[in-house]
Amino acid sequence: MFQLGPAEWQAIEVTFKLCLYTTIILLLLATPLSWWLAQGRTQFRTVVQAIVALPLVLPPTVLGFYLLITLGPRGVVGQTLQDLGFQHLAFSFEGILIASVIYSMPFAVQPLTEAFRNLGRRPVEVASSLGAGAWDRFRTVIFPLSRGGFVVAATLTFAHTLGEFGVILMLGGSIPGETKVLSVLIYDHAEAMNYDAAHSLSLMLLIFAFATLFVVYSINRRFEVAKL
Amino acid sequence: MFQLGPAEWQAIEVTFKLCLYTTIILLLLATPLSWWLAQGRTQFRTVVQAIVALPLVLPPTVLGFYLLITLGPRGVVGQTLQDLGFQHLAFSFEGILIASVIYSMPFAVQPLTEAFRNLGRRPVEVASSLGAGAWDRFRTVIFPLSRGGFVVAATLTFAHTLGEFGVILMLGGSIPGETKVLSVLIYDHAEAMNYDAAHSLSLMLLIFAFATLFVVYSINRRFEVAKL
Amino acid sequence: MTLYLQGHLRHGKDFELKVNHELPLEGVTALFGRSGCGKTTLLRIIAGLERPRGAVVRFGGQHWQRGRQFLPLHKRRIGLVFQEHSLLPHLSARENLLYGYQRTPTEQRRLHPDEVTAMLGIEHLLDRRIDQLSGGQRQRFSLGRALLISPQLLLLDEPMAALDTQTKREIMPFLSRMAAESGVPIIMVSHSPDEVTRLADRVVFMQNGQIQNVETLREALARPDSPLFDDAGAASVLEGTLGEAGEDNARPFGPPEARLWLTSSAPAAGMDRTRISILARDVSLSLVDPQHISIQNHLPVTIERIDPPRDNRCVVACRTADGQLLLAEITARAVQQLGLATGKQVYALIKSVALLA
Amino acid sequence: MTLYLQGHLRHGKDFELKVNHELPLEGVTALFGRSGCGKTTLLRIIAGLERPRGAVVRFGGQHWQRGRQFLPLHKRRIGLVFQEHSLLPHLSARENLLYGYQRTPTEQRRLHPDEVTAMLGIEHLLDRRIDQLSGGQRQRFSLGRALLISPQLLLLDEPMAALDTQTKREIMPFLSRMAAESGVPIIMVSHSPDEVTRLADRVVFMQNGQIQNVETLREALARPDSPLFDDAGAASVLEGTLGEAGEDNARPFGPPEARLWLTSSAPAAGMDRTRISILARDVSLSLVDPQHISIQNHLPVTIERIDPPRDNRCVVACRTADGQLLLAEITARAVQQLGLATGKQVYALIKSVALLA
Amino acid sequence: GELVRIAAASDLRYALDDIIELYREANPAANVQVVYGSSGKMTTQIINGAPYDIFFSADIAFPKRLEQEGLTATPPAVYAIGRIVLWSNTLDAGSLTLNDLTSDSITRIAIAQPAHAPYGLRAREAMQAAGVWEVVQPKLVFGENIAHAAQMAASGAAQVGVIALSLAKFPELATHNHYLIDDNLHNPLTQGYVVTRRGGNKPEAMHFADFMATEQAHSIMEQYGFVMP
Ligand SMILES: Nc1ncnc2c1ncn2[C@@H]1O[C@H](COP(=O)(O)OP(=O)(O)OP(=O)(O)O)[C@@H](O)[C@H]1O
Ligand SMILES: Nc1ncnc2c1ncn2[C@@H]1O[C@H](COP(=O)(O)OP(=O)(O)OP(=O)(O)O)[C@@H](O)[C@H]1O
Ligand code: MOO
Ligand SMILES: [Mg+2]
Ligand SMILES: [Mg+2]
Repeated sequence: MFQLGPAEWQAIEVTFKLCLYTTIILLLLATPLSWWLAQGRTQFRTVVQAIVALPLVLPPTVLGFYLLITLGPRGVVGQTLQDLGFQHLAFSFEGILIASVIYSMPFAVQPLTEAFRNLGRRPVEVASSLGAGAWDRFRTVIFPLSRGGFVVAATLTFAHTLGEFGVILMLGGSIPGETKVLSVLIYDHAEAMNYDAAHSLSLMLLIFAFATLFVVYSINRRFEVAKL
Repeated sequence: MFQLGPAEWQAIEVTFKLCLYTTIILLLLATPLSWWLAQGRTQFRTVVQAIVALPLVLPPTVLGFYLLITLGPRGVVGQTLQDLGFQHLAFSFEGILIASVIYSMPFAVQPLTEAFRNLGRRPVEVASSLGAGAWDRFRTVIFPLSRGGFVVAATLTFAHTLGEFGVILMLGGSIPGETKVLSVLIYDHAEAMNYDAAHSLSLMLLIFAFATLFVVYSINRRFEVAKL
Repeated sequence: MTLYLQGHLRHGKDFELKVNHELPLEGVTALFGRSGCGKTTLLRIIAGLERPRGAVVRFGGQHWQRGRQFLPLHKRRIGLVFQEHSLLPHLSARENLLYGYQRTPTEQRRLHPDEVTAMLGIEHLLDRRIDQLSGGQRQRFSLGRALLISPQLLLLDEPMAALDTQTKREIMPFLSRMAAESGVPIIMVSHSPDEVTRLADRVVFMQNGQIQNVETLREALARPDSPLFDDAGAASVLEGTLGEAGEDNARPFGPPEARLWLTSSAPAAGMDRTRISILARDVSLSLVDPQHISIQNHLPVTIERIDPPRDNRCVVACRTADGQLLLAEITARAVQQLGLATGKQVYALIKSVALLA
Repeated sequence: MTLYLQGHLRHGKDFELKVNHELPLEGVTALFGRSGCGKTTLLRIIAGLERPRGAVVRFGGQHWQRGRQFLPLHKRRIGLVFQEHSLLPHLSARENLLYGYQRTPTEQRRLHPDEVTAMLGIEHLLDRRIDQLSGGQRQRFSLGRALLISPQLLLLDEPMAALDTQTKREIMPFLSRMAAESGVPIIMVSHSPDEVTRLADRVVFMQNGQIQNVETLREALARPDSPLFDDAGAASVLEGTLGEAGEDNARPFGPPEARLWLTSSAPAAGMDRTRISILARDVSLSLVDPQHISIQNHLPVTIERIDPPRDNRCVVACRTADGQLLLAEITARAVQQLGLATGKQVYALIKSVALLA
Repeated sequence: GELVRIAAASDLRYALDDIIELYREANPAANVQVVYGSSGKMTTQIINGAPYDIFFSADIAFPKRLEQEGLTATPPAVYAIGRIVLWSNTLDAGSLTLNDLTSDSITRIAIAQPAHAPYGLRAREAMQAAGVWEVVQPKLVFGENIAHAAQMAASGAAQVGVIALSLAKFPELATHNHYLIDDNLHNPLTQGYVVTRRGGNKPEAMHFADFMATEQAHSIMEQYGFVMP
């Protein structure tokens, strides 16, 4: 049986950090955005909604390529950063984190928007009448009532980032300990016909993902909202 | 300005067919599956739900690699097919279609399950009491009431397939007119430093996707369901 | 036509519904009982929305549920009005109204949208989205929608709870007529004694998940302790022929020896037998036939029974000259002062204005 | 304490609500009007759930809305019961009940869960999920939840529509007391004349989005054409002192020259002034003081006004010996036969059992 | 020592691994990492700031491009000449020739994408020169880089692959025969390398580049079928 070496552990750590941070950042960003999107159906909102969905459409390698061009030392963002005395973002963990956030944006925004739209105004009105302020209402009413949407958003985002490959390959360049994530490592093993390692890592990934999803869905199930 | 040549048109056609078929097949498969998943929260359903989400987790190239092994002439599926006198599925449109369906499965199933779960039993009971049979109820009540979920499922599936790269690269072999899709073509152009072509195609893709999404969301908005 | 119901069903650990009854169905059956006693649950079993194992539901000669056999709701032709607002949110008010109508074969249609909307006063609301309707308007659409499938049985769960008295008044005769003329039985949950008295032919009293008893309206009203009543107390129902109005607009009711005079809002003449209900508390008794008094109706009656006083009031059952039972509710003090006793001949004074058509 | 409301709001093209009223708030104010007249909308404006531009809402001395100034609902301390079921579906029955209570500062809490659940009869239901409650049970939780924030104003939109008479009877005195003792004004939408008569101190009549008029309960009851009534018709409210029960359990009410005898369910003695309401149709008139009749209460009165007949019935306004107004509803035929006219001295016969406490 | 990052074309996958192992033995303090990919992608990445110190390309055109961009510390230098072979998992490639590729029994042939992988480009040239291109073209499947093409053939999904000799010599693939394509049929696979501007500041990077020119390294390269300049 294949043994996890330091390269694998490094990749696991990078991957886990990347998925976790991406999910957290995306939920924080997507929640207000989705809320706003769900509040109405003006032309402008529809435009924003369509734009938010665009990262889905570009092939990940192409998205990675454009991000590379933008975040690298010759791109608008990268150059500006360098002029300010910072590092450009290509081939860095920060870079692939930004890429992951953009790349998985639709997976967080769309389910949340849909969940918020399904809420209706009544629960919020009820909570207001019972003395709950805005944040309290969000925490105790909006969030639990759209928890299904949050679970979908979080699992799709996490899993999508876990399986992210093209973007990271282009923008990250598989630098061990920094941008070399599990997906790249597995691919590398497979291409090197190092099948033992590829199979083992894939299996591990599947088992881990299955266990996580199973736990998440089981917990979600215990908080089922009553439907009349 | 870059002119679309026959290679581009071929890729556009293959891509469009692939996205369309994948979306249709997935909606047909995911609807009953999601309905079943939404009906309860038994342990078994939770397991199935977690399994359905797994294709998300594997890096697409890895997924493509395993599919290649499975669908190819030496794999279980490919060999069986050959024994039955058919072609194996590696490097064929049918192969990447199957791959796309598997790959995008979670994007169809999760939003639909969530939408169905949100329905509650009342609308179905009402429709029954008004003389609507099962199929009639689905068509006139369940479907329109979960239309938001269907829109999310369809757009995520379509777009995700549009942007699919790794799986197709591995399993498809970029055969022009058969398995060479836009994402692979754009990647090839970019790698060949044929930037003009890459930029133009990406831009086209973005504009097309934006227009489609805008239209879909606008239509969806016109069918907004009343919330009390 | 009867409805045979047998089965039992548990909700959680506190509630158990247990029935084994054959209910006569003609006309309007009121389901009456305290909050949480199982009325909605009973209707759901009849509709097939709850399917307790081993239950039997037979409507007329047709088994809707027995053993493995189960006719799904959409084939039962039941007009169902749910207790809570249940318009389909993706449809307009009109589409909701017509949803069932469109699914009713033309030859089965007895009611049509025009008459129903007119009766319910919702013609001007048809193009609204359902979130643009008030609570009572929504309730009327739910009722109209159920009526328009021209059902063979109507199950109404507090269908008029959100309606004002006037609107109810417009709807109730329609339901009455529907039950009487088209022969569509109605089972209706109602907490309003007024509604029950006006509409019901029969009352099913429920308590703790069981059917306590099934009584005709007349029996139910005659019981002084009937749960139907709040303060109105017992009432009697008299049957008789209603004559034409004279010059002072009073219309004779009943045979000459037990003649009453009705004035207002009396139903159209020409009906053979008319039913009137008289609250016991609207009936006074007098030893002599009093003169110079505004009470117009004085009937000679014989006291048949004097119930023991409850709360210092006695219900006195009297037999009229045409043999019907008339209840009077008077104070125990009056019983004593007037020396009333079984068999005594007295005059029952009924304020003509107290007669309900 | 008053509530000043000014503003207007359009719903679609058919409905416009327009108000400019200063409502007295002490006690219970009933909002009465036909379905769709704007009652719910009015409550929503008061609560701040609708925010029409330019509207002014002033509660006592505090401006809740004026120009840019707008106090959001959660700071208004309003106990709100929505017309339709509105329990939060992700919370248990108990959590729903306590949601607002937990957000009420301890020093502002006047009511506590134990008393409220006992009063509403929902103690045994606390651990349920809300889809395990019956319609009436849900309504009681909604009411309890609103009460438990110890509000400074209660807005109740048909809070008892799904409740049986008995349950209502248990709740109404509680609300009455709350309004009277804790000084929490209540504005309540109700379609039930019984509820209004029992609870309200004041009735706001609405029609087509406008406040038609605001009357005290007594004024509202005295109008023969009051929309409050279905068949009960007009009523009068008399005030007087209620004495101790004698040996036959009858209790004297009012001064000797206008003495009535009450029996059942009379309020506890010792109250200085008691209010009773007498339906006009429960009052008969007689030229002489009749003997040998079960009607116990005969008051000498003077006819002050005879309204023109409506539907062949006349309301006759009489002045009692202690100067209060008593309405009698009798047939036009009786008016004619007895030769009744203004100024005439007659006897009003009131069935003692007809007195409402 | 300081970390040296190497970007290398996919045909070097096994040869360079062996060389690095050797280098590490000789320099235990050395800290060398290598990333493989198609030469085109590596070039794009270096242009956009990739932190690679040395770039071993499959074709010298790419390092020259970097030199034009001013991103190099040393002039592009040839380090080996590559060869292409026919390789198959299912057939005896040793007895195949380019002309056999037209046979109906061969339905799928894997090559690297000629658009950006030099090995793919040379494969196409060879088939064109052999006059089989027109017939063979519809049977082609394209790998993203030459290692990917080799993998397609190794999976059996493509019966034949036109791959780098260096890959065919990898023990796992070497269990099958291969047919060496005549190098007159295509332009030479002149493989060039550069030390990038970034690597120019690192003595360790220069040290490794020097190591590539040693006998030891050459012998490994030759083992893998590379022709030394
Ligand atoms: N969004 C809307 N668009 C158009 N009309 C509306 C809208 N909301 C309410 N209405 C109309 O406004 C009127 C007032 O509604 P409201 O809910 O205040 O009535 P209500 O007096 O509470 O009636 P009910 O007793 O039936 O509950 C109704 O006629 C209703 O149809
Ligand atoms: N899922 C459930 N689990 C436990 N108890 C339930 C469930 N559903 C209903 N009940 C209980 O069953 C009883 C009967 O409910 P039902 O809805 O039939 O009452 P109801 O007579 O219609 O009352 P109401 O007049 O208040 O509508 C109630 O006491 C209710 O609390
Ligand atoms: O090694 Mo390459 O650049 O894939 O031909
Ligand atoms: Mg009920
Ligand atoms: Mg309302």
